[in-house]
Amino acid sequence: MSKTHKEWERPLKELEDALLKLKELNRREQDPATKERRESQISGFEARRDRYVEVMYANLGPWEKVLVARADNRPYTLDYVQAICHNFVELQGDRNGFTDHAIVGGPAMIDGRPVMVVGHQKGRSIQERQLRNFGYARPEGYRKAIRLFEMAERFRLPVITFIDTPGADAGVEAESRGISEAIAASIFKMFELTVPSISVIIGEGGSGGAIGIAASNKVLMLEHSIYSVIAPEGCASILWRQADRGADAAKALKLTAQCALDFDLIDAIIPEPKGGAHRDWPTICANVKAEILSHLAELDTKSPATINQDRYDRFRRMGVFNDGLQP
Amino acid sequence: MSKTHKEWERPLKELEDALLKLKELNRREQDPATKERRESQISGFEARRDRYVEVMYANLGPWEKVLVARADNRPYTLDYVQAICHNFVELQGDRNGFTDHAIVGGPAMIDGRPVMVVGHQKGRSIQERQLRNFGYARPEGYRKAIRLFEMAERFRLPVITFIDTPGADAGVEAESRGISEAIAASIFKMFELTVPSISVIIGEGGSGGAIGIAASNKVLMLEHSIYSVIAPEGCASILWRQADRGADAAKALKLTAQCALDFDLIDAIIPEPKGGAHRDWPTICANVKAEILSHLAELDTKSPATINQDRYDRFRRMGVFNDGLQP
Amino acid sequence: MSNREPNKAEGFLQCANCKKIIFSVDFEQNLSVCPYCGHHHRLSASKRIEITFDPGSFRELDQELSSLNPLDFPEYAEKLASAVEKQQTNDSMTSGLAALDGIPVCVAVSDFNFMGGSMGAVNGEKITRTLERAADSGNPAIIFCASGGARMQEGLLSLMQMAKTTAAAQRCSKLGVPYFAVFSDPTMAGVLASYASVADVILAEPKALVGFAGLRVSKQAGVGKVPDDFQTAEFALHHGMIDRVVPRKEMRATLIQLTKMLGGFKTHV
Amino acid sequence: MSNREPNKAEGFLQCANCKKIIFSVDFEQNLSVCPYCGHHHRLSASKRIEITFDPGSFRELDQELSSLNPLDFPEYAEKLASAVEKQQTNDSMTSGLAALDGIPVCVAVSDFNFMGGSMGAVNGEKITRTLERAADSGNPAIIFCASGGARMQEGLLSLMQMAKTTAAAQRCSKLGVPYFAVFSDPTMAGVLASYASVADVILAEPKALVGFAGLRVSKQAGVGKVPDDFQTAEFALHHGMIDRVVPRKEMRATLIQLTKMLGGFKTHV
Ligand SMILES: [Zn+2]
Ligand SMILES: [Zn+2]
Repeated sequence: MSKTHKEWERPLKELEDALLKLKELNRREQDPATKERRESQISGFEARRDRYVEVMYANLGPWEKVLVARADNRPYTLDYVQAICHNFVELQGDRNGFTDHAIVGGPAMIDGRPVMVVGHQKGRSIQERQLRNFGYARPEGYRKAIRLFEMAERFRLPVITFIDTPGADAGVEAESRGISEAIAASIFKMFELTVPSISVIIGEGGSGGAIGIAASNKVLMLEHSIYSVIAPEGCASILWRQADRGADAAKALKLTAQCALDFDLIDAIIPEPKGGAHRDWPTICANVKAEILSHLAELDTKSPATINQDRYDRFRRMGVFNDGLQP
Repeated sequence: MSKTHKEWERPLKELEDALLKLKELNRREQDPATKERRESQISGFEARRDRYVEVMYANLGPWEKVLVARADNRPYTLDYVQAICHNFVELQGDRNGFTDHAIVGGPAMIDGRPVMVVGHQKGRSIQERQLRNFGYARPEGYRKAIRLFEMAERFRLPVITFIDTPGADAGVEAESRGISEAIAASIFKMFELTVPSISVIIGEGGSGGAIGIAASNKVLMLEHSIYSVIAPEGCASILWRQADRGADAAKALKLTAQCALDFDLIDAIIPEPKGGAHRDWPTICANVKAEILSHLAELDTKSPATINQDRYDRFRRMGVFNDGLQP
Repeated sequence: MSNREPNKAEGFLQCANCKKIIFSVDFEQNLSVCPYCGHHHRLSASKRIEITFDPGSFRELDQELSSLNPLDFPEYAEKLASAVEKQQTNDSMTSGLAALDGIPVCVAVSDFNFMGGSMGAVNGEKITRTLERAADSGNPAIIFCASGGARMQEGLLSLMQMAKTTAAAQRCSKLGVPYFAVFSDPTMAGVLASYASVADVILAEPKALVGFAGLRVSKQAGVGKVPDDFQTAEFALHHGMIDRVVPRKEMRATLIQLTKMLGGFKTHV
Repeated sequence: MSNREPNKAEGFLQCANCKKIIFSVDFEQNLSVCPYCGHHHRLSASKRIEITFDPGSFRELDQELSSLNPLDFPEYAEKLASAVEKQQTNDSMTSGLAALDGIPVCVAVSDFNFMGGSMGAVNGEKITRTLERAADSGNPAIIFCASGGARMQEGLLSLMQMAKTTAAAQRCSKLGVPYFAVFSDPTMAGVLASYASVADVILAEPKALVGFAGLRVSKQAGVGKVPDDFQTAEFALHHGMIDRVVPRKEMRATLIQLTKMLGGFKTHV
């Protein structure tokens, strides 16, 4: 069982590295015959690579989805914002003494109209990972989100949130500043909104840290993103006292987009390009933008009161249980 | 120039101490003649004490008002709450990670009706002074106040605030958690209210820390309380680089209740018993209660929208300047 | 810290904290609080209802709701069946109507003994119905929390209960209907991070465990020193997260005071 | 830190921070920012208006307002007269209407050179009128702050300006009319603790002094170590109190972006 996306994609990476070398070799090749022969060799390799990608991604198991969802070359929130919005002005601060970079946000224009964007933000370089607290948002991140939601309501901007977090920060400092209260208050605030809200799970939808900014009118999931009540490793460690049985837990937790859709917990799955979002940023960004705009258009037709009531009703329905009415 | 209330009242204290001794002596006295003679001596002393008090408090200068306003045997917020309310349930916390004991608050009943009480709280013992941060409220105190104001609005409770602070905490920690923002946000919140609000300056109304919870429909001042844009010592230190010229600054700043009334900045002066509030808690508490109830009754007749507009208009008028209209 | 259950034997029991022997009768009369050290032992939902609300006023609702195993989660059906059998109830949450010094209130009380009070769909539904009954009737909601968090065996459906219950709390707030939460031991994770923390007034029992993640996780995640009272009600109070720590024997009186003062002005119709 | 005024001499001047010599022409073209160290020197209100708003769009209002000496405060009349004469204006605050990339805005700009930008009744009145004009017209308010705080020579009347101006800001907020504040050097005390801190979006110039009390007072009051960047715009940003630190040459563009995105939906009539 692979532990990381990199590990899981290693055979593919080796193939791609070989391809790259071959291409480089051929670029310098002087002899036309050799060049031509190698060209067809390259084409063969490419076809193999494409088939490989296709097969690998055709039927991703839940654990492989976990790995892909966490891939660090997948587009992050600010990558989407940059690609699908313009005029983004990042606003900062919780106005309470603290600042957090694991949640970012501010007004931006999409398709010529202003929206309020809020999202979890992971980092790629070591420095940025630290700055972003590895995507674990702190209380001040949710309090900043609340401030931006209020601003969106005041100025009638639709809210778009991007979800991508392994979970909220559970450390001693986060606890002492009330991480639970911050998440709860953020969910609470989202239900106050009378402007439309749309959430897109772009990578990891990790438990309370995710739902903290995902209580929206429409919730969309990327094809290979995950959304779970608990990290599979944590679940495995509680259930079987074996954190390395994450794959089994991932299966049990039903954390894929398809399962979420089957249980009617999300509104749509946004298809990813072949080989995953990380293999083709322009395509996934275009897909995400199109989905957002289409749902926005639908929500635009509704009154503020309906927007608020619909959001309530959406979550009100959730939960499968025996209501004791039918025997 | 006396620096403290204790120093200023020392002659009086000596007189009272002598009286006490004399009374104690007479209590044990066996000889009826001596007893009677001493009794009349005591009466004479008492009359002298009463005249002394009367003279001392008849025409308090601004500096003496400062001293009296700061007297540590004056009733503090919780003393008033205890005396004029029942059922007070103190609520705590800013829901943001911090707690402050220099501002207290919670729902209470006055004259059979629920109100929301918020006030600065000083301490008397060394431990309580430290707990209360010597009356210098921290950002979390104002944020707790905001939470209680919101609760008052939600449940339609009139707000009563008691003002008694040398000023807000200006330390490095308070600054880092945004003491300025907290004060501003608290003022802002008070102007949102559509429930009636009444503020009573009971002792020191010290600059921003005071106005932070004093933006009410009605503002009342105790006869010997003070309300000032800056502490007189601070003013003297800036103006003349002599912090010990507080008395001169107190005069220049016009920080007495009478001056505030003359400038139409407060609505009424609550008379103090002879010799100041600290000499007769039951009387001053009764006076305060009566004033609050009378203003509440007046405000009860107004609609929520009028309450809000009246409060705006009240402060909107404040400020003396040449508007350039009359030459 | 963790074990709040006293060791029981015939006629007497042992305090889980100070280990002193207490006569069962004294223990009962003292509301399961140790007379020696003041340790608040956990209460069953029925006991909690009995000592809090007006005698005989409680009317249970929603008891017909029972959990399913929608994810076909390993071992869940068995655990559930065993809890149902042992506790003779369908869920950790008991909900219904009661009166508090004559005032009608909508109540929900969690029992930690039933699967750690975890919040699955039934639990979330009962909380939501309780808050909706409050919003609809204008009568205050009172919820006693005791939970380790979301019920992972119901996966994302459990996580969504955080949103559902918080939405219902927002309805109460919007309508000016008071909602009081009492944190009993323990109030954790998905419950603390949803409906529990958005109550108008939050009370807690002394020393109740109150926190987001298990202590081990918190230590791993943080670099700071762990304070002695970390994740207790007292820690939460000191950090501005709750209004008061209220001893069990004063809880009813405090709730009555609050209900009378904050519940008097119904803005809805 | 404190001296933001460059030393001037004919044709050139000296940066107040790095002490390098700068040609006046370069200095002007660089918006009074040192080309060597990036130090943002203070600007006069007229200069600020010139570099921020559309050319020729500013129309001053309220200039007829002038201060009185209601408390008969020692030396106030003289100080005031001297400031008026020296600065050729009635008050530190200049208010009026302007346009930002064609969008009408209500503006107020403070000039620290006039009695330290202190807020007396005239100052507070101009802020209030600016915010009221925004509330009434639905056009965004933009306020450039530069002040040591309340004007103590007007006593309690000055303190009340904190409430008056904040009330006006609340009106804008209630009506959904955006209000942007820019903290320039310095934004302190009674100004920071009132209308300045309740803006929808708060921008600040690099290294601007931003704080509640003078450094000496803060040190006396606190026990903690004073950080190197204490009471700078960067400190305020790090502590969640402002949205962005924006270099002067990007300020106009940032304000235009914000105005276009947040000012588009007027809820009032
Ligand atoms: Zn014990
Ligand atoms: Zn320089």
